[in-house]
Amino acid sequence: MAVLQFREALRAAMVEEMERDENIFLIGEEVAEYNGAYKVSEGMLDRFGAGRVIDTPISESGFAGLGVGAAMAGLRPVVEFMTFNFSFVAFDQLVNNAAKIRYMSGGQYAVPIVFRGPNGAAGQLAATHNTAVESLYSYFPGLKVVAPSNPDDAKGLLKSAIRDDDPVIFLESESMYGLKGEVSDAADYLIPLGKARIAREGADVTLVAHQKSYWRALEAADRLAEDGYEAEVIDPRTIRPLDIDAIAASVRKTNRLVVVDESNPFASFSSEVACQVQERLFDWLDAPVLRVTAKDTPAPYAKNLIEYYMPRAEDIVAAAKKALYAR
Amino acid sequence: MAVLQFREALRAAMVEEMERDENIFLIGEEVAEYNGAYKVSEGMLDRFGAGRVIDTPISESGFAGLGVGAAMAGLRPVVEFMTFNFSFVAFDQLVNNAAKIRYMSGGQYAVPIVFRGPNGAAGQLAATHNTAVESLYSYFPGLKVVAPSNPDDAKGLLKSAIRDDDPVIFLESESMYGLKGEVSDAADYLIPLGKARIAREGADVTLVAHQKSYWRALEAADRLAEDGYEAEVIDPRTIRPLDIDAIAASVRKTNRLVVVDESNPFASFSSEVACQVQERLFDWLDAPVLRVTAKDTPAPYAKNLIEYYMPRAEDIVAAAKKALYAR
Amino acid sequence: MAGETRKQARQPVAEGKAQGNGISAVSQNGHADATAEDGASEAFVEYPAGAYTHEELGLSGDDARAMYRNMLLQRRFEERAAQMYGKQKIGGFLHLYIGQEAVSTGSAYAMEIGKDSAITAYRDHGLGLALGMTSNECMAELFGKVGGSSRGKGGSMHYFKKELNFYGGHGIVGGHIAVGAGIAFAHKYKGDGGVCLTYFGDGAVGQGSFHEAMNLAALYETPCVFVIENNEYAMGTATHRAFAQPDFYRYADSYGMPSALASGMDIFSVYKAMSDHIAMARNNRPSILEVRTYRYRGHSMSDPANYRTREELDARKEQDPIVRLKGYLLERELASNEDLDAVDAEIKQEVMDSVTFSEESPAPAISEIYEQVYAQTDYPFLTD
Amino acid sequence: MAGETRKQARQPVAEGKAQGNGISAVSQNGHADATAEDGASEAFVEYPAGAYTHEELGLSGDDARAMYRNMLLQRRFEERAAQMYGKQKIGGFLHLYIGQEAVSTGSAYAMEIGKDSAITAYRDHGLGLALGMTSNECMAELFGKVGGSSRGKGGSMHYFKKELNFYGGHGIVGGHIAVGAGIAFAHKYKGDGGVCLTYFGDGAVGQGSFHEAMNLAALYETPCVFVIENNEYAMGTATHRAFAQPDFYRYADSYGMPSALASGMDIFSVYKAMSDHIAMARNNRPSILEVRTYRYRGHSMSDPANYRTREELDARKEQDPIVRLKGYLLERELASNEDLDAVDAEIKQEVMDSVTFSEESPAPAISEIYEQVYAQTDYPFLTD
Ligand SMILES: Cc1ncc(C[n+]2csc(CCOP(=O)(O)OP(=O)(O)O)c2C)c(N)n1
Ligand SMILES: Cc1ncc(C[n+]2csc(CCOP(=O)(O)OP(=O)(O)O)c2C)c(N)n1
Ligand SMILES: [Mg+2]
Ligand SMILES: [Mg+2]
Repeated sequence: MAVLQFREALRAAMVEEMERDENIFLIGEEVAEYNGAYKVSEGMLDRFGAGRVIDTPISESGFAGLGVGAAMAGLRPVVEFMTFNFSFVAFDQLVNNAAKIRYMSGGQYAVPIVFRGPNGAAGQLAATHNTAVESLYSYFPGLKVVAPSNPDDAKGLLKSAIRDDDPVIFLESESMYGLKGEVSDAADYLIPLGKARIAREGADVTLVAHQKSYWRALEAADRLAEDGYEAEVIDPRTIRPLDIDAIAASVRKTNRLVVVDESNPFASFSSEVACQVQERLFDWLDAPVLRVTAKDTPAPYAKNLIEYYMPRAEDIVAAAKKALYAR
Repeated sequence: MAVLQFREALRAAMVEEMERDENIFLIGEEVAEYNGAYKVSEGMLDRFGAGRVIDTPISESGFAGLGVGAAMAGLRPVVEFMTFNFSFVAFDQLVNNAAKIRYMSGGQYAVPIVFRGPNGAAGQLAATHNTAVESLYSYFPGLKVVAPSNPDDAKGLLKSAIRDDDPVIFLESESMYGLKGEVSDAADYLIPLGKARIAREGADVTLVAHQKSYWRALEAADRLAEDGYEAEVIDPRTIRPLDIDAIAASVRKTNRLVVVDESNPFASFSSEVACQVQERLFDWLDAPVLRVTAKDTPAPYAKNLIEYYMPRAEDIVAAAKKALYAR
Repeated sequence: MAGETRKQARQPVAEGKAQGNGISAVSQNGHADATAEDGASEAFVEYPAGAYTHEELGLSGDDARAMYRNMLLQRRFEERAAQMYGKQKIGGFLHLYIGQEAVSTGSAYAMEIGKDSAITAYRDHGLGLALGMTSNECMAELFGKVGGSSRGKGGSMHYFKKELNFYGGHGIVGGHIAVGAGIAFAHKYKGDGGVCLTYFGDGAVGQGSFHEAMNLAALYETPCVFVIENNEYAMGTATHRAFAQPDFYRYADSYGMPSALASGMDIFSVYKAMSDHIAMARNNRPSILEVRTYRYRGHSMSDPANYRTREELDARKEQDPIVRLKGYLLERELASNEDLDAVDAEIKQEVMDSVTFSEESPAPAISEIYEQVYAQTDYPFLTD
Repeated sequence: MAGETRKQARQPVAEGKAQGNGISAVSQNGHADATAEDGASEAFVEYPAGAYTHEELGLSGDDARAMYRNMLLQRRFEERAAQMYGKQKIGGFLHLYIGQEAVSTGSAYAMEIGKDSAITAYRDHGLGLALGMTSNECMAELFGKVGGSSRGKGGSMHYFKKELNFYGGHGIVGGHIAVGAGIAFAHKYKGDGGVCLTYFGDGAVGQGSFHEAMNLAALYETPCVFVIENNEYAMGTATHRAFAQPDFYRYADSYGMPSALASGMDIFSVYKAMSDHIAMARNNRPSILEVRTYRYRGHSMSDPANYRTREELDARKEQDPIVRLKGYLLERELASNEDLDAVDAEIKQEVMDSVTFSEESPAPAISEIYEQVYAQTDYPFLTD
């Protein structure tokens, strides 16, 4: 086990996979000569050369489409969006081409491609640079959506995503790239997509949270423990397919669920978890499924506003207590 | 009251509004000389001239952005997408510019624009031409999303949408353009956005359904009545803001809810309704909120597959009976 | 290069210049002549109709006859498909390629099928058949049957054939152009010597994705030929109503690419132009080839095509590429009328057999809805 | 038109051609000279640095001094903002415009503020101040305070000022170009005689939305000037690494638009070019104006700018547009050193005052999160 930053874990995953399979290449804005806008790909140009670590113009739709074509033709592109906010100019490529070509071709063409980059808020960047995209992409059958919250998962899941024969939207976080954690250095460290991780056990209330929200949930769990409530924290890790079985097993134990997600609330990941859980576990729930999300507004710039805007540990504590009918 | 086709009702709304306010114009592919791909704008070029009924190249991102700029500058554009599937190449314009400029400018600039066109499936068009978009656009605060299911609502809601100072995504349906219905010819027929309509009263189970699904729900209600169950059918009409109060009032009466929607299921409108209802009415529900949606796959072409793929009356009946614990 | 015409910037248009048997590559619908009058652009190559003989191009009589058969198959196939659409055996949209067959066939003979790749938009029956898809799998796909090339999942707009390196069949205008650049990118990456031909309509040039793909292809020097099938209309919109500057081959300047103009009414023009452009692509020099062609039918089955006159249509039909090649074969005594009638009869039978095949092919099982969504075979779908 | 240079296609570049005091409009970073060597394009106009005097342009001494003040205000404002960023008074991204001030100021003096409109990308402080936004509202916006132009909702990338017809401040590269075309469209629709200036960086040319907007503007003959602020880099990517053909003014050919090249190092070049292009726009003739400029700072505060050499940066700083205008004012005795020092002192005070103003301006109330999302005042937000 080595202690790596999140970005280093991602890089390790890419480097290992690229050394294993020369059909893998990395393409995106500033990934090569600049060493990555957030230094995820630092050193990779030197290691693999300009033929496999490729800078692009600011043409997200163009290079996402190029990636889809290359994937259909047998390569395994890793396409970096500088942030996923910019994937919206390439939206059609992801949701129509990457997601549907296998189906429309009757299974003739696979699209083994990973689109990766930072997702969601990163402080005071205002409304266009703070969108959490997991709800949007997970709407589309044909895509898989992965959103790890620690370096170890990041490595194991990215390696699996790169090997996966389906298109994967792989969500990282600007403000988590520096986060350090133990990372397995097992030879072939693969974490399967679609499996949640129980991060903390507890019998009183279940918290489901990924990426930044996951850390807020852990914080909230600590605070709840001070008050005598044991929260079980589940990190779904993969949004699509969702490991609803793991969540359901936990809720069968706690009978209470709070979903934490920095997405906006409407028609989102949190709505989906609530919907599935109330359907499956109607008789097991002792309280409605509650959610803590970003506010139902665009993201503001001002420091005090954006801090209040995002899910905070105190909001999670409050929601959990509400679910527990505690004070 | 006149009997009009859905498309005629939409046209009447546009014509009346354009005669009232010369800042309104219609722009899109084939809207002028071709009289509309689906003949919604038939005759409007002759009536208003090429300055106000404007054909575009196939440049959805360009003309959507042009509309946003014109709206900021005081005009009131109605932008037609030939179908909303094609709005995905303009996604950024809708979700970043239209939705967020008011907020980012601290309220200085309004964006009074309507994006309208057919939504969702229209038979055997295969995967890229069958996407229901309400879940995606309603995710974004700053947008309003309207989805009428009959000609009368179409007229009253479109007139309101055009007069609204906020950006509105107005969803129609290819396969419903020919649908006929009584349409008010009141001088200024405005139906407020954000208000649901109770289409059929009943005390046993609530069905929430819009657009095509609404008609399937009515059909299902008839069949349920044959078996002695009275379904209350609610047409939300507006997706964002959602008239959750009307839905809640109904569920307080029936204690059972089935949401019908041709969207794919994950992180969708139906998830949202289920989530909100279980949260608000936890103690009122006698059964989990169930949903009937398109399948969790891309849309297939083959006739038998696409028919099975879409929500059918029999699926709704089955879900309602399940909610009723009937047989 | 036989018969080609190098133009100089600002060179005036010679009125009535000799162009084989008089059929111009130049549109009759508001386009400027290939040599732009307002002081144009890079030198570019024009491949006019009627300028080439099969011998000059190194083609045998057998080749010429095979090309004829190839074009005629597309024509007869689509005529029958239109009829089946009327009988509601086929659903959704049906976009016919009739009139444009020289583009697909000319390309198919210029490329190395299996080594090279091709990708196009939704008007894809012609290219699919030209590349070697069978009438059976094509017709059955329209019928939505398991015998179809995509097992009935894709329909008319989504033909794909992996063995032929045919990458579809795409319904979003402009959405597949960058995909084509990516396929070419893969050829270069793998060093397999292949090139990718990417076809799209004049309308697709309005999409920003066209320009992004051009720049990427030029920047990465990928082995691409971008073929603009300029049939003068995008649905009901004539090119000059959609473009401030509708001479598309000139757009290549912005990307430092070579470009050319070919006549889609003469298969030899297309063949020659494609051969030259493919040769450039093999040297990693991407290019634009604008082919001036024409579709005889409406945009799709529901389009009455009121935006053009009967006269315009009739005039273009007189330039029909199949009729032209037939005349050529007869004139050169490469085939007799009887030979050609026999070919037609044979093709008609083939197409009729494909209808029978499609009728008999089973509809997909309902469970197939959940197949081929993911490579993962145990994907946990949300079902009720 | 005084001092302009009409080029002919293929005319060779005159080596060492007279260009005022020797500062070329042409990039030193891999760009071809304005007259492309590979047989270029439409005739276009070049506005070299040093070719104009204020009198020739019809400007008074007062005008020239006001321009100087206007540029210097931007410079001092941003220097202070950078300092405040270091003190964490400002969050998020901060993109400085330092070095490019002649573009904003030259434009502001060529347009009719209030009648005409302007829209730009996220590097927007300079243009905002040039148009007449106050230091107070600009600084307070960076501080995220209610005294800010957007009440703290927008931050550095999202300056807007409706009274000035300043339409922002936009963060998605290329996303505002069509919006600019739409604003121009509205000017024409309303017949108010205004034009819209749309500014964006060289990087934005890589977006398809640029091309879509050009075609739409040209097709609808909207009163637009599209100003490409070519500062040679998009983040760390030099233009020649991102574009197969990096002479952006040549892209105008594809849309039948006029285009020109101006030097962003000389405010008179910009002023003259903008004046000419605005005049064309008033006649509903949209155009592209490429301005060759340079940013001295990194892309944003976190960028060490290792992709360029110290020498390159120093060379460009020697062409500083503020220093140049200062020299001009002194040389022409339009101002004394003391005058200019007084201006600097006054500006520094103004900027310092804006810091105080911003410190004292309250943070927005938490309830403001829900304000200005919708025009509808009783919108039923999802809250908990
Ligand atoms: C992005 C997008 N916008 C609109 C459409 C609807 N549409 C389908 S075909 C077509 C016209 C395309 O014309 P062209 O590219 O010239 O091809 P042709 O039909 O002439 O072969 C349009 C507007 C679409 N499929 N995709
Ligand atoms: C669609 C999109 N992609 C990527 C980015 C990230 N990004 C912000 S600025 C920038 C460089 C833009 O360069 P240029 O247009 O030349 O403007 P300059 O910064 O030089 O003023 C990039 C890549 C973005 N904001 N939007
Ligand atoms: Mg066409
Ligand atoms: Mg730049």
